[in-house]
Amino acid sequence: MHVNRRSGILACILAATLAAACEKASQVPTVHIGLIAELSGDLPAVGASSRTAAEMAVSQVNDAGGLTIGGRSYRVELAIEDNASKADQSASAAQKLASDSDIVAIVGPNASLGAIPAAEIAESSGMVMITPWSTNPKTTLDTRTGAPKKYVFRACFTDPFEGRVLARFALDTLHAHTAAILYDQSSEAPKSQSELFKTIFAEAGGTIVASETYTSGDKDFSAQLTKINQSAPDVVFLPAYYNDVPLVVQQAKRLGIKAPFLGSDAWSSPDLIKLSDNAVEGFYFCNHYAPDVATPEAARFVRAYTETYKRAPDDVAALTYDAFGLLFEALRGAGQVDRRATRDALAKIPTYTGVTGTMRFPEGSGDPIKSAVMLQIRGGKFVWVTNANP
Amino acid sequence: MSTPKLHAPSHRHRKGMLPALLAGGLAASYLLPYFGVLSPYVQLILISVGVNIILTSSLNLVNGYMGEFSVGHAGFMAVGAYGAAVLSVNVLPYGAAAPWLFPLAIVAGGLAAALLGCVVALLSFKTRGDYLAIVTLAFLMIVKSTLENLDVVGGARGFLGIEKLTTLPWVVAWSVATIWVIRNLVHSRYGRDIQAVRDDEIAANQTGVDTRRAKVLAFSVSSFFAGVAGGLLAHHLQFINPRMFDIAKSTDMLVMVYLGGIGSLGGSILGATIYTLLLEALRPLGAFRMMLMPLMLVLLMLFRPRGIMGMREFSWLLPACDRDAREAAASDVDKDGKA
Amino acid sequence: MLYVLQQTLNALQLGSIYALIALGYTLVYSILRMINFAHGDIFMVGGFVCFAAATYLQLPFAVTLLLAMGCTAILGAGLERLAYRPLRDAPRVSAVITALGCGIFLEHFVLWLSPYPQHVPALLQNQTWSLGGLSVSSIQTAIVAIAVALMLVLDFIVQRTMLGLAMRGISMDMKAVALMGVPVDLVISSTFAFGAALGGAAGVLYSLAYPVVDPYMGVLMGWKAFIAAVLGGIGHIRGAVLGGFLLGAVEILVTAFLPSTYRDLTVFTLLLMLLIVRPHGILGRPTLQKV
Amino acid sequence: MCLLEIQGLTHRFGGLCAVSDFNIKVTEGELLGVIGPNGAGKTTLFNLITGVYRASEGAVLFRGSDLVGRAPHEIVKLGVARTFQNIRLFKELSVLDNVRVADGVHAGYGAMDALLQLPRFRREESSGRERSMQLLERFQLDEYANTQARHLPYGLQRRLELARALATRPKLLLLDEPAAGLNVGEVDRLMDLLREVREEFRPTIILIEHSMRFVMRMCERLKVLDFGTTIAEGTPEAIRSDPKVLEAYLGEETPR
Repeated sequence: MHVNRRSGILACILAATLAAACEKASQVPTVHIGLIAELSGDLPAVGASSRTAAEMAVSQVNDAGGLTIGGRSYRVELAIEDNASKADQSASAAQKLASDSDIVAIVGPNASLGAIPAAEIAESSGMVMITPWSTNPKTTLDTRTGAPKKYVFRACFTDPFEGRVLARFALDTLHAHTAAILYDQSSEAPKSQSELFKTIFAEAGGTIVASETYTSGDKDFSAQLTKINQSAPDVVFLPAYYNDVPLVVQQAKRLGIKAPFLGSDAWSSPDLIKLSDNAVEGFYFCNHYAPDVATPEAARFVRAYTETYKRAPDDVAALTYDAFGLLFEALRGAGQVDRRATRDALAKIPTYTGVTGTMRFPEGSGDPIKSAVMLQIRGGKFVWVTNANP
Repeated sequence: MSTPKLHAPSHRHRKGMLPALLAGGLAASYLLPYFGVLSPYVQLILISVGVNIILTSSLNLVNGYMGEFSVGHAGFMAVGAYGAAVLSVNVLPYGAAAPWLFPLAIVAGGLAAALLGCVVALLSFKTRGDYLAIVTLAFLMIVKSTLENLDVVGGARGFLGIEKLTTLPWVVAWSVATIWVIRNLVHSRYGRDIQAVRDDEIAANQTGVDTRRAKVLAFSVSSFFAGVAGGLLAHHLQFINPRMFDIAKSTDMLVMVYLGGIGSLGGSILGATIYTLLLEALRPLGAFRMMLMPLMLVLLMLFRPRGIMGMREFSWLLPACDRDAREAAASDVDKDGKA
Repeated sequence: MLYVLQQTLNALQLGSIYALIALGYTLVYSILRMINFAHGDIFMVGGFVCFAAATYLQLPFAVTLLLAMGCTAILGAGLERLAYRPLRDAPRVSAVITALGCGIFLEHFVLWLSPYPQHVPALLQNQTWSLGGLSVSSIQTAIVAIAVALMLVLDFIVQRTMLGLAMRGISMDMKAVALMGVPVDLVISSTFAFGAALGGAAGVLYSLAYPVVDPYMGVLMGWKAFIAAVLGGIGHIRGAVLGGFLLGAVEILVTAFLPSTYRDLTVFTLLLMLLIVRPHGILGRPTLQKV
Repeated sequence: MCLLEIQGLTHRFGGLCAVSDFNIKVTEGELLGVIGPNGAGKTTLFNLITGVYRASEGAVLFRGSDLVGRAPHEIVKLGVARTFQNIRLFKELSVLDNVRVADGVHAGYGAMDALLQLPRFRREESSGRERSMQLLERFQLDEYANTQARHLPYGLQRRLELARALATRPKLLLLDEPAAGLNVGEVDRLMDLLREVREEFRPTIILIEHSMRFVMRMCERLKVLDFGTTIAEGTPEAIRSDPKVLEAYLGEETPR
């Protein structure tokens, strides 16, 4: 008897909790969004920035009373998956999220290595995927036919665009006649950017006097830099991720290289200045937005992010934030929590003004039309120099 | 994958366990998704498990049965992946005929890897132990660096446009085939030769073992299947990149081999399955799982230094005649002092 | 000519860091015949200790160096006690895999603390001197000098002290040495501590030259140093030093005179060829197989 | 009939002459003992015959063909088997598989037969297994067939090594200190076993041994080596009283 009574009470409590849970769930409907980030593996900093920005985007929406879709207010829930910066794990993370019918869309992976296999799965499962940071043009294309994928979008511009912007900047603004290039040959974005830079710079009459490479994980660039120094270029193009940049520029300084360096959007971390002990002073790089002449959206984001995480946001954080902004906008426009409707609404967004500028998806393409800015590092700050439109 | 049992119900059932496993696995892998029982996610995980089983059992041939410490397995995998992918994208016409030509592409990738395996085997004649480990490491770096410099296959940007041809039934078929072939090999005179080389190379040679042939055989069969796994992975992810085949990939395989136990195919199956499933199950822990996994590995090694199955084998993985002998011995007093 | 000299200086700096890490591998190997794959990550921990000491405690350079060496020595000896000693009678490869596991654990433990790369403030005032067009920096000089000094100290310990004698004894026959009353466990622990301390020192010197530390920085450095140790003949202290400098020189000179795109290809092909010619490294002697 | 003829065999390690101008003729079915102080070059002699080292000079004619320059496994296939001074078994393999490795020298199937489990493989494999089992029974090791070799007691390990050598079906058997480390009882049993082996398998045997009792009882002919050169040759009785032999042994160890 005693046992029975106790189990009875237990059952009651259980039922009550369940009911309460159900009630709560029915009161506040939830929309689930997946995030695939490089939390471990080669690019932990990318993953960390992406995760923090995603969490901030979601909590901002929830704090503001949730996301209004079709007249109802939804809470946003984030399902975070680590892909260990690996292709196969990205695929299984994407498939895991795609198989979960609650998930309406995914953001990430950031690096193309993971974004390309994940995109294949998103496309075949008919679920929106927005990659914040993958600049490989192939991510949003059907790799066999070359036609654009239906469900895959990105929040950033592509390597060819950036390569062109940087080459033009070197020629037109810096009036460089000779350029040297140093890039990570085992990393895809730097390799693509450097190749485009080379072609465009040479076509416009410039000369590439040195083209040197290194491999991910290298810490010593003295041999390459000594070689570059020998060739006395007007400008050194360094499309490198921001944990390589400080080592390169400091070693360059020590070896007495005087030419200015020109970098890609991967430079865009405020950490860069601290990490490189200000050796980047006077150098230029291409970015998605200019913090000093920021739009109100950007200013608000930078302030909020810095307050929450005690560090300034980098490009991955800004782009992830924009990817979520785009997705929220699409969900609002879709009027229902449905994968297909979200995709259609996303493709139809007229213009979206985010942290990284205004963007619009042209008909049938997942690549946004957005402009780039050129920044200079001056007085320990990123300073706007010029805009570059597509 | 069916769960391995140490003691299957009756003798008659176990005759031809592997063919039964193949037939059952194939039927299940066709039918279950067809009826919607296996979600695409579970299928995908099973595909990774299968690919890892192929990698682990093939690496076990060199590292476990032959007792060398190869860290270059990812290199063979890369050669197989690129070989198969180039063949299926650029040479063989895809479309309607592709499913028929798919095994051809995979085998070709495997053969390319096996060829390089022979080269490494030639180097292993003079170099052994830690020096051979460095040889395999150098080999891996050379393969990776070559692929990065080959713009024909996309260089560092990776090779795209591979048809999705790897399906669960194919993976089941290939993993059972791998286990079957390696099992046949290790329980033949060639396999005993390989193990004799591990235990004492000079004594083996003085007992009539052609040690060079044993090394070439072990390396080529092992790298063949690494290549097969690479080909399957390429046609599964539809995208390959030199970065996928780095030392970290080799390290993963080493962990699976030694986790399961050297010199044991059952161990390799267990090691690959447990590692893959655990990694997947712990994914929500993010970076924390990468602290947990090595910790578990270290604890396991401390308590079972030879891995889960070190030098032991499930009886259903033994050839029929060895199995009978094992049973006869077991029914006597168990003198088998295996740790 | 100037160019060659400049590149030689670069090679010396890189080589001395490789050599210091390689010494850790070779020390442990010489007495236990075991490759301590966690060593690259011990080096990383050294770098992070240096970062913490310089950033939060603002200690002077010498104290930072000693602190980093002390911390990594404790870490090395601790790993030996917890993870390798119980496996001393197990197959050799079990300990190797355990070491691999410990290394991955260390990487991700640090990653958990800080996924972002960290900047190590300048520990020494850098000055670049120009000697007839040749740029020589004070940091470069300090690195090579400290590395060489540490190597000499180690060589002295191994060749001239009782501890070194015990180490050499254990490397020849652990059982016999134990029977002669040498505290084997203690000697092995201190060998691990010495090796790890050298790794930690390498971490600090590394932070001088390359002042950005990240959790994975030990992976590639570790493998390269392991290659250096094997190249010189694993188990030979002077071989490790030679291998480290040689690897640094080959890497730099190949980049200097050949297209850097093919650097890895060339370096590893050279390595393979060297191992074909000398299957036991440069100073290593083939262990005479007694039949 | 002459099975083995060694002519002018010389081997140098660096400057050291381990074996110099060694000559011998061994007739079929004979049991020849080779004795000498430690470091006299006895084991080197075996290593030269079996191809571990390549002789600097001279010829090893085995049934008319020269063994010098041949790979060790080929020499085994031609009919030369050996045991080792310090036992060298395949420690992780089972006792049965130790013998099967040796038996595999004559297995008549190829790699493809094995990989695809063709009938020839099954046939050969089961007959090889059968043969190995019989050999183990002959050596009273059958009850340990599935034990890993490293778990065998020392005496049995010696016996297993002998069985393994015989499994290659040798015409010439080289035994390197078969009685080392055995107690008196075990040595007696070994002697009985060797006699039975000679009866049954009829191999020609060359035997290195330190135990004088063993050599005197077993061998028909002895050859004494010191510093790589032959210092005496003859029947055990003749050797025992040879002053040169006694001199060689003095200071090293006295013949027991």
